[in-house]
Amino acid sequence: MTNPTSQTQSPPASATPGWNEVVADWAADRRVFQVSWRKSMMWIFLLSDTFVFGCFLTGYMMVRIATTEPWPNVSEVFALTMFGQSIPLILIAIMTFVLITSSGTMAMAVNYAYRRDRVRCAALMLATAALGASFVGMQAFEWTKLIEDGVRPWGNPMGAAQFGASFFLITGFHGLHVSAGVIYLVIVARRVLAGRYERRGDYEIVEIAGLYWHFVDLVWVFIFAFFYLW
Amino acid sequence: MTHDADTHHEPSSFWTRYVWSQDHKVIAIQYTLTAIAIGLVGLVLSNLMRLQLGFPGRFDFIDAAAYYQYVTMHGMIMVIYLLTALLLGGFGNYLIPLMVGARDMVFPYLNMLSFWVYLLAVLVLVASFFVPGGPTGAGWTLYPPQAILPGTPGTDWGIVLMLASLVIFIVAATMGGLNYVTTVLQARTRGMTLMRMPLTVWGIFTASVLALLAFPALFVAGMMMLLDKLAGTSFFMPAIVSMGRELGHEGGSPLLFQHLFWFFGHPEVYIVALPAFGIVSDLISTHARKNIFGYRMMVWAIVAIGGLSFVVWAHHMYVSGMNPYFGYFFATTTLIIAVPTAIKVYNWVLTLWRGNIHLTVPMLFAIGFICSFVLGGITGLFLGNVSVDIPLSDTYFVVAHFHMVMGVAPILAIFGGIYHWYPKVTGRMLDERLGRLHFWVTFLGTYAIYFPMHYLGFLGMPRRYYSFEDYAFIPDSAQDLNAFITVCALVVAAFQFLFLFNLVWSAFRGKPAESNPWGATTLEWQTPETPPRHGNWGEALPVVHRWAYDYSVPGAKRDFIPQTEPHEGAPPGTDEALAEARP
Amino acid sequence: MDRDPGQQHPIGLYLKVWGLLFVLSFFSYMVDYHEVQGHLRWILVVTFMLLKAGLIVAVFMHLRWERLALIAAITLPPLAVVVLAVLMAVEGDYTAAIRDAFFATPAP
Amino acid sequence: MVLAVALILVTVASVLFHFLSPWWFTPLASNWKLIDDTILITLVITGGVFVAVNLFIAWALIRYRHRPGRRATYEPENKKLEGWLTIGTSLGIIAMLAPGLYVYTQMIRVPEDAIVVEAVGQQWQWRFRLPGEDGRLGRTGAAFVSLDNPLGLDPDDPDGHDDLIVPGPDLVLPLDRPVLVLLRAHDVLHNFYVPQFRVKMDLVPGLVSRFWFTPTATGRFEILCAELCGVGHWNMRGHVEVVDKSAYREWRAALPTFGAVLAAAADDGLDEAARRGRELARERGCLACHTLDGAAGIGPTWQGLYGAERPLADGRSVRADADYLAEAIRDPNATLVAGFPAIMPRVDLSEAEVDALVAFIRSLGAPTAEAQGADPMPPGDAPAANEAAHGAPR
Ligand code: HEA
Ligand code: HEA
Ligand code: HEC
Ligand code: CUA
Ligand SMILES: [Cu+2]
Repeated sequence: MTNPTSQTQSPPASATPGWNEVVADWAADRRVFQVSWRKSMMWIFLLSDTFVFGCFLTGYMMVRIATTEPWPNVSEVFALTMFGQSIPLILIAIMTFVLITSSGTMAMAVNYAYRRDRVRCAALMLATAALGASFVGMQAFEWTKLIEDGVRPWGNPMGAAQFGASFFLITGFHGLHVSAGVIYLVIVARRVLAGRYERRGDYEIVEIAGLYWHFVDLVWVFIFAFFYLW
Repeated sequence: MTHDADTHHEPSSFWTRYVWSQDHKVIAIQYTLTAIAIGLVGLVLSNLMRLQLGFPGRFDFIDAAAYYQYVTMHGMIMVIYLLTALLLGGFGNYLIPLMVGARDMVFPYLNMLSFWVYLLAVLVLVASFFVPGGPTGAGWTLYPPQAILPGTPGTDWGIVLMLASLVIFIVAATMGGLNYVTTVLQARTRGMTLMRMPLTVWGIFTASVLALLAFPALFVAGMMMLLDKLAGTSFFMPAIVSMGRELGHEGGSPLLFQHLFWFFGHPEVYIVALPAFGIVSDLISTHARKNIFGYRMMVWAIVAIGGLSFVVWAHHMYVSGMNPYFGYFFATTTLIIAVPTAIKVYNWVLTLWRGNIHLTVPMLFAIGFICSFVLGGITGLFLGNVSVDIPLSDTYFVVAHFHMVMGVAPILAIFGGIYHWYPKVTGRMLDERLGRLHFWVTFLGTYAIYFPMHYLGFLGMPRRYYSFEDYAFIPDSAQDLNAFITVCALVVAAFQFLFLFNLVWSAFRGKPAESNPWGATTLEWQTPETPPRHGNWGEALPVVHRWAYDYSVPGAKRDFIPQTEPHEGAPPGTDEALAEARP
Repeated sequence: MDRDPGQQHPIGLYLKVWGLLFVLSFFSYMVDYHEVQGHLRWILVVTFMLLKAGLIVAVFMHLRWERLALIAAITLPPLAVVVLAVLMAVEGDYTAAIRDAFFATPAP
Repeated sequence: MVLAVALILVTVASVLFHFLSPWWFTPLASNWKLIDDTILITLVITGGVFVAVNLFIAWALIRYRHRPGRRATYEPENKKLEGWLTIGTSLGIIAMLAPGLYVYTQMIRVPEDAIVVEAVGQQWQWRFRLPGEDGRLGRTGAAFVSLDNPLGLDPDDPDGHDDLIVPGPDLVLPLDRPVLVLLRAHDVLHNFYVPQFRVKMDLVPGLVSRFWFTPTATGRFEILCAELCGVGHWNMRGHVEVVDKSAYREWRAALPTFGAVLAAAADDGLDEAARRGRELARERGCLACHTLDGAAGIGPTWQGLYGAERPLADGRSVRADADYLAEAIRDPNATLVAGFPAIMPRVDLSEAEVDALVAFIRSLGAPTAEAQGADPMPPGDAPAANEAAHGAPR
């Protein structure tokens, strides 16, 4: 074995599925998870980020329950008038679909990456990024609309002040995650196209970027349920 | 890969070697020195506070506002910027790769960034001393609404910089923590299973996991408070009349902040305790020449404490006005967490039992740690038991508790650790006589400071009081006791400079150290060079054949067997043989 | 370097999951559109949410094909947040009840 | 070796300190003997462990210290011993927790017949309110707070009109009657703490918290604020006086109702400037530090200030005439009153505003006004001064 830090060790032969396998993994030398350093680090980071969003949502939930002011009717606030009639939450629904779509394209990009299909992989990643960017765009539109309706972090004409505060804070923080993801994806996609990972023979970075992207989508699932559907 | 063995050529220029270094050992030293520097600020602040408490009115420049600023900055600096940074960034950085047999952290560049971001956090913190209005005086717990309303010092700039600095610190801690956790999980050397790791690594590793999961709550609370302050939101602000003026807030919950803060805060106290536990386990085992007693139980205790520490947070809130029924849940979980902690104490003590105890300087500090920790821990049991906490909460009893368990015990562990690993870091020994003097003054001095303080708490003296004059229930003798405590604190603080002197002097003039002066088994003592060079291990990584505690093994020639030494004729099929046989 | 055999799935799988996510999102949207209220609303919203989250984590993030050690390490710690959230819900109710009982809402 | 001796000495000294030191709980003045008992249980158990652990370490240090040729025993683990220790510890824990939770159950179960008192905290003063005839407290809200209504009662809530307002920071309670204390704050967290009663609880803005106890000894007890609430935290003083039933009834009978206070406020006999000064004093936060009723605050009280002889920190002394007051307001720390810290902030005020403030201070009476009787009037005029609390806090 020439290079002892490289990570090509196969899982211990004794491993059987189920909890025995868990025990075997944790008892193994050199590494616990049969994944690379980068991927395990991304997972751990996402775990930490889960706590960030978990605390944000918990805080929002607590102030919402505690305040005695009426909470604005969310589905009306986020209704849009289309084709002459007001459709509740329609923009949010579209945003949700866009984000889910981007998750789908991302998943396929990862798949093509492992098939060494450079062009398709990059194209799908760019599509993901474009969907992400349009999501941020719609969010910006939504912010503008709400601000026009008089919603501010410190109050709003429709009821509890915490509505605006939690809205801007939570969607803002999520929006930042999406924007960062878009940049990340574009950078990785360019490298994929340039063949950098081909030369290294390692497309894992695409999968890691994918993990991050799916996480952003995952967070949105919770925001959608707890903020918009409550 | 981010880096391989072959990319480890020694950096050549001064800048890349000592300043923009990506070597975990250099980063560790940078972290340590920065933490000590800011820790000294905390120390000076504590003495200023003590001057006021011991000799009220004698020092005019300490007015009430300044006092509260000192208290706040003292607490925050000590907990976050000194202990957390020193134990994770300093000890963690230095020891993890060496102890698990890695060439470096898995992401050296991120590791370097972590330090520079930490330094930025410290600078922002220090800057808050110089802004108009001074640093915040809201107490280290930063409870709103008080922290952002007039009537508290530093509500213009101080609190904003404090929160900003915390957010920056969290970024640094996250970058560091990701590295430490991934390195321990994924980058150990051959044969180094988790159950062969030294307890120091276990402690730091678990603390890093806690940091990654607990700091988010502080981050969220900090962001929300920043918005309350700067954007007029009402997360933590109900309708308030402050100084006769009605503020525009409505409906927020001050208790939410407290819950979030302590959801972070309680794991945080274990973030500073667990690494100390680990360090002390290794010091005791090494210097008693005996394997740590009940290694498995020790590991499980660390893990259990780490897990439980997330469900005890509201024991800081028994008198906060929260839902009273929470008291049952949190009192129960809090006292349950004492069981694994007690097991650790027993195992340290039982390691001494039937040992071969060398009272070296690190060992003195380790035993001082046990004594201080036991005292601080059992007073924690008073506070954890909700109905006992109610009379004692917010009195000097609490101050005594947490100084004993956090201000003294981990600091003693750190000192012990520094005396123990200094030879590896610098290649020279610290002066032994100065070390002993330092120990005696620090151990007995802090005991004299904090033991009597419990009784001020029983008496009912509230904490965070600028002055206690004209309170009928406080006898004059309590004032004399306060003066006594102050004198002790001044002496102890003065003797810390002896230690600093020792650190500096020995780096140049100390007795040259052998590569393994204490006869220790763990990997860091088996490096080809002392101090270890970039990449740590020379040509080949070490291979581990045994646990970290083979001291005084019957039949062995020496009273310790390094982890790298193969078993003689391990029977085929055993764990040992497998580890050997694996490619 | 074929270290991740788990990644070799037919594209169809992703399309199917993708479709399922659409359907679930559509259902949760319909809960709102038809103004289902009360417990039923919550049961539906949370069920759809958990299903969607589960699909994303299990298939898109590939957790299903990771080894159990990783799955456990990722899924267990968030339980701490769940404890926090549940207790904060209780605390929020307590606060709201007290406010209702003692505070006057000033005339607008 | 030295360390072993030191540990033994430390242990012995600690135990001796415990028994000999004069610092211990204040004599109990409430029904919470149960709390003292649980503390005692905890103390015995933990004290025993403390002594045992330290002495064991000392013994081990002596018995197993390094001597040439000695070798430690190799014993990785001893499951049986560890098991017993775990069981023992768990039993110790249960022995503390069970009584603790039992007492806690008593603490959160308020007796039916408890009388209700409301304590309101504000930087840095205490105020109290009692329900009137109807036995109900009226609703409150921050929006209602004004000088005439410092407690923020809702004037439109009929329940509140007969509520009794306690002027000043002193509360009187009857002996041997359970009291439920409801706690509320206007601005920041505070904590109602009387060491002799053992129980304490935070006051939280936007919430009403509570605790209960039965006073079991007559006397005058200090109320401390035990939650950091800003620079005045350490000096947020009040008193609870426990008296027998008849004295309590008398005291209670003399309290003004909220309705009466409101009526009195309507004609307060102030001139235009003074009334404006009064509003300003509230708006600009002066009243956070200065009281109007002679009680001690962070700054000197304004009652009886006008025309008084003021001792200054530099040893001089001046008469507080209009010029001096205006100067003291415009440039707060130019002249320091003896015994007070230089913490008064400079507030931007126009000439007219300063004059209004001076006029208001003047309306609060000359130095002799202190001697007036305590007739029920709004705090704006209420001279419910108590001799002891008057004057400098140091
Ligand atoms: C390193 C830091 C550290 C550690 C390890 C601990 C450990 C413990 N702490 Fe402490 N604590 C703090 C730091 C720490 N604490 C700080 C900083 C504060 C104040 C914050 C502030 O308000 O500013 C605080 C405050 C605090 C409070 C809130 C008090 C109040 O504000 O009213 C409580 C209440 O439950 C508490 C409990 C405990 C308990 C039960 C333990 C336990 O883990 C202790 C367990 C240890 C032992 C029990 C001793 C060893 C055991 C034996 C020798 C066996 C014998 C035992 C039996 C027979 C039972 N602590
Ligand atoms: C690790 C944490 C830590 C440490 C070490 C200390 C050390 C000291 N602390 Fe403090 N303290 C806190 C954490 C700590 N404190 C916290 C969290 C609070 C609460 C703040 C709040 O209420 O908001 C507090 C509050 C507090 C109070 C209460 C103030 C009040 O409520 O009004 C007092 C009063 O006496 C006090 C005194 C001291 C003294 C005399 C020392 C020391 O002087 C003791 C003796 C010295 C040592 C044991 C040596 C330590 C060495 C270093 C600190 C740094 C140098 C490091 C190297 C050289 C490696 N501290
Ligand atoms: C943070 C506390 C604080 C606030 C707020 C405050 N003061 Fe003061 N004030 C003090 C203190 C302390 C002193 C005594 C020391 C000194 O003279 O500066 C004082 C002294 C005074 C004096 C001189 C009194 C004497 O006894 O001779 C006057 C008049 C005065 N203040 C008016 C005001 C007015 C008017 C305001 C509001 C616009 C105000 N204060 C706000 C703390 C305060
Ligand atoms: Cu009020 Cu402290
Ligand atoms: Cu705690």
